[in-house]
Amino acid sequence: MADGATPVLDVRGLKTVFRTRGGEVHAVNSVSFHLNPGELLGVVGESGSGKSVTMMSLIGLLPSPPADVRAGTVMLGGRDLLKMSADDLRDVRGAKVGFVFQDPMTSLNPVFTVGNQIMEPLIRHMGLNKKQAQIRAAELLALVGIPDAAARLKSYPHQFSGGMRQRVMIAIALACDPDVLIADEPTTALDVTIQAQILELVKDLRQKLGMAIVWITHDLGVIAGIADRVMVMYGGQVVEQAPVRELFANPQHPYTRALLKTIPSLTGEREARLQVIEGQPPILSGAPTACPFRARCAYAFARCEVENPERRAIDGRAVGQGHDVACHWTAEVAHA
Amino acid sequence: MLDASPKPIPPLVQVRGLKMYFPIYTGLLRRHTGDVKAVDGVSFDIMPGETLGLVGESGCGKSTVGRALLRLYEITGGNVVINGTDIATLGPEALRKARPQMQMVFQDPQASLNPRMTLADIIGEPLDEHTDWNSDRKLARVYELMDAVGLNRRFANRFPHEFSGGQRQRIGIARALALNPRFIVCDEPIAALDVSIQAQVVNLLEDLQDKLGLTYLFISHDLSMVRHIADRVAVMYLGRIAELSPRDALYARPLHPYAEALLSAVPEPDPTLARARQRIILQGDVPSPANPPKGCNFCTRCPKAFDLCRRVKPELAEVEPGRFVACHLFSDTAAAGSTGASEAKERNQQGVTQ
Amino acid sequence: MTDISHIEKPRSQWADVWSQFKTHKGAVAGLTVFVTLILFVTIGPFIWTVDPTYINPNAAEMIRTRNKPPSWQFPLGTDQLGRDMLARMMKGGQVSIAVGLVAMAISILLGTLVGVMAGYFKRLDGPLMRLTDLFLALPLLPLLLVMVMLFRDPLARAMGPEAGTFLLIVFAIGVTSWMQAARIVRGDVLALKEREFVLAARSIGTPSRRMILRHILPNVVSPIMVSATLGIASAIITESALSFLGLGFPPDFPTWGRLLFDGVDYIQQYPERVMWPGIAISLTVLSVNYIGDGLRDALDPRIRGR
Amino acid sequence: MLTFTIRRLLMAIPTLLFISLVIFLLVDFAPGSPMSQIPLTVPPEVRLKIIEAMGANDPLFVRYLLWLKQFFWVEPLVLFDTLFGTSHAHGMQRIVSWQSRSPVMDIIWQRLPQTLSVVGSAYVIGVLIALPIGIYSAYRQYSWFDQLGTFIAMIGFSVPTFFTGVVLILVFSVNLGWFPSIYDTSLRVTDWESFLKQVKQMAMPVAVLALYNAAQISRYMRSSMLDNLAQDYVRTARAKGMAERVVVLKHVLRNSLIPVVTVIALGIPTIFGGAIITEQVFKVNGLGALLINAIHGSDLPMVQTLTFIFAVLIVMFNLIADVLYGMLDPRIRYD
Amino acid sequence: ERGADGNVKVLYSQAVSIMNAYLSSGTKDVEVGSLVLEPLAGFDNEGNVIPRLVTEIPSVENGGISEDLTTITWKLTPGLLWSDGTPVTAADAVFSYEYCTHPEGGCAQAARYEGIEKVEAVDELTVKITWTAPKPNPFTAFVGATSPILQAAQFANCLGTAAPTCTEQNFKPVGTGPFMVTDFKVNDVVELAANPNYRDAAKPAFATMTVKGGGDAAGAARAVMETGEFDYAWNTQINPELQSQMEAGGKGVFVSAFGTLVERIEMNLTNPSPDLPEGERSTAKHPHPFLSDIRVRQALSKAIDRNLLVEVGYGNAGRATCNLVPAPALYASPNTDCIEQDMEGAKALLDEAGWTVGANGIREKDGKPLKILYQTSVNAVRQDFQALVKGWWNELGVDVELKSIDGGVYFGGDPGSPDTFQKFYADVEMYANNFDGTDPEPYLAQYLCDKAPKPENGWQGENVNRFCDPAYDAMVAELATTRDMDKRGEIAIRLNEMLTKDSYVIVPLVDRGRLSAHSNTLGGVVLNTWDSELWNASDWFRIK
Ligand SMILES: Nc1ncnc2c1ncn2[C@@H]1O[C@H](COP(=O)(O)OP(=O)(O)OP(=O)(O)O)[C@@H](O)[C@H]1O
Ligand SMILES: Nc1ncnc2c1ncn2[C@@H]1O[C@H](COP(=O)(O)OP(=O)(O)OP(=O)(O)O)[C@@H](O)[C@H]1O
Ligand SMILES: [Mg+2]
Ligand SMILES: [Mg+2]
Repeated sequence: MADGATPVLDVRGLKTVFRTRGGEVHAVNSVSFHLNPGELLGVVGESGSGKSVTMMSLIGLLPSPPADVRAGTVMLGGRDLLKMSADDLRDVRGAKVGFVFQDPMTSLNPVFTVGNQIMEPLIRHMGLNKKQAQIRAAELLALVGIPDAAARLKSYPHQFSGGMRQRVMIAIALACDPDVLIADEPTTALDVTIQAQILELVKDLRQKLGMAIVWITHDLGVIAGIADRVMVMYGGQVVEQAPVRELFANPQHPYTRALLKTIPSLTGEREARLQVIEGQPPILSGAPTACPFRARCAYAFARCEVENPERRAIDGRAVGQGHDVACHWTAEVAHA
Repeated sequence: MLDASPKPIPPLVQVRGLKMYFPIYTGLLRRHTGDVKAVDGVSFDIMPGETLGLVGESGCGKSTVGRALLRLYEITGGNVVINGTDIATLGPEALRKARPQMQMVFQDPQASLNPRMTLADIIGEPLDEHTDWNSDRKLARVYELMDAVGLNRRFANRFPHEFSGGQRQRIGIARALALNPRFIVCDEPIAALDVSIQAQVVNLLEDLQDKLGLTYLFISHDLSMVRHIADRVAVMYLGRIAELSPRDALYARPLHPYAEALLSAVPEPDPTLARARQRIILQGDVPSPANPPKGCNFCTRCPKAFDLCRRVKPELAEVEPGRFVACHLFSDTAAAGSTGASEAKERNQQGVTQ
Repeated sequence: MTDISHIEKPRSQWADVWSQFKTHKGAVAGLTVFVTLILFVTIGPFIWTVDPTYINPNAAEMIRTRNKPPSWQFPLGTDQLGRDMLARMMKGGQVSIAVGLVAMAISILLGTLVGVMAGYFKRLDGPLMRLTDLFLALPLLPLLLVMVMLFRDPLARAMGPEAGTFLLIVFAIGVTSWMQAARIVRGDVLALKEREFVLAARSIGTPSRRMILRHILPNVVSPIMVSATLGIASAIITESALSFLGLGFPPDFPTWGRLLFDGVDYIQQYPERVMWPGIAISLTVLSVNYIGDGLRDALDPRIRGR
Repeated sequence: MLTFTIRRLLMAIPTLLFISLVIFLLVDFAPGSPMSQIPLTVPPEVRLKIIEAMGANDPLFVRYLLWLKQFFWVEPLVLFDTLFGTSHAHGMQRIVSWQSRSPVMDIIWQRLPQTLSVVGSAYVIGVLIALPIGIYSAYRQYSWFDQLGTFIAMIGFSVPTFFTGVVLILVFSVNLGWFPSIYDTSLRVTDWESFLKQVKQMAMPVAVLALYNAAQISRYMRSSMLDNLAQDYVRTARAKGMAERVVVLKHVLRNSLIPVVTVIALGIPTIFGGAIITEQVFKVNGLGALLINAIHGSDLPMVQTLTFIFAVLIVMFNLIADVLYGMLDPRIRYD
Repeated sequence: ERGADGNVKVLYSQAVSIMNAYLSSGTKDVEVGSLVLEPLAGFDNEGNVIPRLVTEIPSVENGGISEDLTTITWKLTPGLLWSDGTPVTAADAVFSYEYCTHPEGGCAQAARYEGIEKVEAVDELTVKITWTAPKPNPFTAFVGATSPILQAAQFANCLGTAAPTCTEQNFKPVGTGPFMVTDFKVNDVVELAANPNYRDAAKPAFATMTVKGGGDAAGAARAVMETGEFDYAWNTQINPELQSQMEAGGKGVFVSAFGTLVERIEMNLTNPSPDLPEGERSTAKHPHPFLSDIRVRQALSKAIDRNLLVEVGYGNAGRATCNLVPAPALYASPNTDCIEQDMEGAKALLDEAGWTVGANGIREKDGKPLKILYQTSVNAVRQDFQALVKGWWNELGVDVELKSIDGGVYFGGDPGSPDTFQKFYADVEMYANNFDGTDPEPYLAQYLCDKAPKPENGWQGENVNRFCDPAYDAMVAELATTRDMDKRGEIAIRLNEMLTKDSYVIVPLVDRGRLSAHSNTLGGVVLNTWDSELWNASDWFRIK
């Protein structure tokens, strides 16, 4: 987490476009971020803001066509994932980068046993034989907190509850001790008690395994509970980035502010009305020439219409290291 | 029920001993060998204009309660009186006639809209069913409804997939409002939406309640949202109500151990507080509703369970004014609560009048 | 928002479907070919006014015009009795396309009806599926013979021999070919029935009839479309088999299937005689297939507009 | 699963009895008589005698009950006798064909080998070609391979076998002389040479039928693959770093095969139905030819027995398809 | 030398279902059966009776036939053996008679034994048949492939109802013919081997014979003429052009011969209108509205160009004819007046009959259009004929509707079906018929008044036109008792003309020959239309 440490994952200027019949959709626009060893980076943002697409672009999981990763570098362990051959990339997936997908219900193959699915990457990447893989798979399943793990290896996904399936997904992602774990809204579909179980589990695992994690969610409560650093996305771009306490204490971007206000609190005063962000999410067709949030922004002014704001550090440290934001208003008006 | 006023207004919705079993058939002759006891004896009232929150773990029977209330399922037992008519026993045609006063907003806005119908068709469908208006008048009403839920009239020709999740949920709400219902079951209307859109939908529901005097059953597992919208909250566990309390009382001091665990599991959107929070993490999995444990449903996971819990099923009883709990921890305090008795009496009365 | 006048009224869905359909290259090509074929068989006879059953009564003349290769006088040649192949192809196409379309429609209608009923009403499922088994097991030929025996004369009397035969044939083909569609549709309906929007419609009080029409049917068009495309091909071929059994149109009445069948006898001497009907049938099937593809996409609002 | 199977089997009995009755009524009701193939030179009195001797004049229900008894009691006994050398069925009347005056079952047994070898191998080959084609065209949807596949499948579907068969004969038998145009059913495969001969004579009928089968099944395979390729678990498999081969041929294929296998299973009864036209074109004389001949000759016992066996197979394979579905897809439980 | 030429392969487009001609009269069964089972005497290709198992043909001159024509005595060749080595005796012949005339046996050839009072074995080798009445043509029983001799020993237990259960016997009969069955696959293939006990030690030249069945005429012709897989193909009725093209290939030849098969149009003399109540349609109750007028019938006949029909449909295997009985010469009328097409004459006849051309070119009378329903069975040639005839009749101003019916239904005689040729629910219909052997008497007797199919007799009967002329009936009776051959010929010719030239009730079109194909390497083939086509298979040999 220290500033000087080399990040395990460093993404620069990532651009992903979908070619569709109705024209191009610029889902990810010049997204840059990094992930330090052992760190948990929370990613929040409206639905459709490009969180999932960004992460899937990193390791080439988007189907092409229609997706096209146009530009950027993704450095992992000194190599650029985007320039790798398909075969090399396959060696990275699952081994160096683990991925937990948004929907636990459909992300497991229904016709293979859970054990089989956990063993696959073990055999592929770690060169274990079947026996060893089985033992290891049982360990992993136990690790994610499924009781009687060895016996449950023979179960099929549909025999597990949603929470258990999500834990199986996590076990698969963890199988080869990856350097980076990308978890895409792993708890959105689950109810609070199970979500709580998984959050506990992740905390535990981080302590035990020390891996770096990217955690996508739109539940700010979850972010507050587990993230070290937060990245806020809007309209295919990173609009703000800061350590977690800093972000909650001192949100800069109008979208972040609005977002934080929308959450009803469990404690404290009960508002008469919830805050909302009025207006529609932006349509991501064409390369952005203006701030994507301008139409819904209470502070928007002329410049927002003509220029897409750059990310800019506001605490003196380099962009990406401390607190930075992409907003003309914070840059010009609020700090003028 | 909340305030003991001298002349109590009758509740709009009265549910007594609602049971919904999904039968399990096995064997050579498809004999009926068991039931999924999705809802197993649930009773509550909802006052006109009130919002009752219904929370609980996934699979505990929340949706089933909601659907059984509207007779989308043929219920196994108990009765449901809405605005004076017993929904559970109506014939098909009478039921159809009764539909307009009770409507539902569904859990998954995408799934509950027919992908091949336009917005105007979807919102207009109830009108087609229950009115003989001409198309202009229907269209006018559709536009009116769209205005009411904040959908641009230009969207009338669009298909569901062309909307964002929040907008889709608005379509669902507009459809539910079309016939001026008095009572709406909102089955997790916000679960599938992101935060800012959740807020929009909740605000909309509240506005409509103010304007039209609606009564809601608000099903959710988002406890902070329930706190925001509900007047009273029922906590369900495995087909039964564990606790039914006024909102503030519940959030301030949950009585049932399950309610307590549930509340503690809600993530706190404040990093400082979040780290300091002590969560009660429940162990084990939810038992199968086909084979619920003997005694208290919650005894297998309850941190405070004792011997009695594994033997005797606790009944829902009023332990404090307006607070009902089904837990042996409180049984001595409210051995035979007055409300429990009155409930029983009411049930009898209904039995007579029917 | 009081001023609604400038807001367009809900548009007809078909305009949307059409505009989407137009963007599907294969579908447009298919439609073009299909329309051309239709024009060929309907408008064609008005331009090329030769009688398809005309045989020169003068024996010497007739002998000279038998089995002619394509020429200016006979653009597609003549058959063994000196009948003009072009005229026969046009006349035959009218029948074949009509039989193909109508028989397919009947079989799809029946299949969909049975499939939807079986899938939607639990009580009907068992009986209807057994019925499907029964129809699959029934020997087709006796069934057709019985139908012809029972209905040919009454129909012919009621509607005239040609219309009667047409009705009988399309009905016979339809009644014996719906089973596949029924099975597929049933499977889809079973899944659809569990979808939430069906429940939503129930909560509004939609009765079963409208539930099926409005919510179930539009969502099973895709498998129906596939069966329909395949159905046209088999209907055209089956028609020729029927006339071969004497169950079809009067024997001098050309249809593509029969021209193909008759042509096979002459395949060695005059291969073009099988080519014309063969190409026509294949073109019809292919074009319908592509139209079906396009229509399926166009009918699906989720794909539309993308 | 076992109870499910047994229950379905029990339920199949009344169904099949009903089907047999319907078939019987239908075949009996159909116009045409066993006399149609007797030359017109035979005078009517003699015809009447012949019909009486066949028993074709008995009341309908007597004939039906007799058939039931023969099918469900006598024929199994005969089978038992031949297997174990006993003679329980001695003196009992078997189901006898009106055309050839010989036991229907014997003829069916005689026909089975050629039908199974020709139509059966055409089915197997059709499936074997169809699967890879379907898989690849789905994997490369809208590629030229896929387009070509669609084109050929549609042509294969729309061109009738009486045409393709004759074309093959003209090309390969008449012009090239590679294959015989007439199937020799008495050929016994005893050595390499006769095996080669067998392969040669099967080549053309099998090709014709396989094309037709492949056209259909490849369509099913393709659409099933397309459905599954878009599923989330495919992405999971890729995210695990699995090779494309594994992703497609293990994860996707296994799921896609579930519906296709049932389609294939449901198609198997049609093998026993034979391929009427192809059998005729190549003179294979399998069950298809037997049935059509019997129908033309109004050979009621033969038609009834063949059709009923066919019905049994349909009901059985329906069940097998369901059971297979349950076995292949762990999510489906029948109890 | 017997067995020297190896295997010969014969293709029948209809497959053989049984070897016993008594249980099936299907031509294919009778013919292939004749390779094994033989009658006492047969017919040669000119229709003469030739001895097979007997020493000579009985006649009045040689005393074999009694003067009063009531008995005929056959003398078996001494020393004849069955293929199993046992001797052939007169008892076998007697048994064969009993077999076929058993009341419950359903013998398909019972007609061959009609009018027999008794058959007795005078001694081991002498068979004597006694007729109930004088029999001018005694060559029905035991003559020709349709009444062969069965081995009494083999079929002893197969009498009456047991007949169909004798599968083994019916499939592999013991016979006296040149071949015996080694393997029999129903409706598929018959494998035969030379009979070791055949009476001519040098024959047959082939050691084995394969008779394959199935397919169609074109395929059969192709297998002989183009691919050379088979040596002989039966009934290769294909279009004349294809015939010549195949023949040009040089692998084989088509052979044809003419018998008595005549393709004809039959006129319905009763009203088939569907408006009549069921049970009265096509019955004598209602005469045909216009076909009962001979001028109409004659006009229809005149409009037909029979030579063209032959050219289109049969080529060398057909010839135009105006007669119902085209052969043998003794019985064939010289009448040829219909051969020439006479369109003008036909029109004149219709004009004369009061049928005037109406507005749309269709003739009418009393406001009723002249509309004909013309039915036949499904068959490519017949459909071409229908089209051609329709063209000519249209030219006359007659509206024609064509109908084709599946052969199984058309010829099936199912009284429940409206589409049988006997019911004749049409104005005119077309089919071909012939007679067995050389004597047309029973054939001509088909047109007696009481042989008309009607509801009372379950629509059975051969007089499908419902022709009824007392003079005709009287003359048939006369024929039955006439012994003098020339006189018989005269009467037969009269009868034939009464049906055709005089009344146009039957409009003969084409005298259809048999057309078969054999490869150039097969020698000794002589086509015979009076008996089995394979009648001289014992003489076939391989041309090296
Ligand atoms: N296959 C595709 N074709 C076209 N557009 C796509 C496709 N997949 C995603 N998009 C678009 O890319 C944008 C980003 O989507 P993404 O899934 O990354 O959102 P997200 O931030 O993960 O949202 P959520 O919170 O709902 O998961 C969206 O506008 C979406 O419409
Ligand atoms: N149609 C049905 N047949 C059989 N069992 C059913 C059916 N519908 C629901 N159940 C069972 O009833 C129980 C309660 O289901 P219900 O949908 O009411 O849960 P829920 O509380 O709404 O959960 P969630 O929060 O996941 O929506 C579950 O165990 C479920 O499996
Ligand atoms: Mg996402
Ligand atoms: Mg629910």
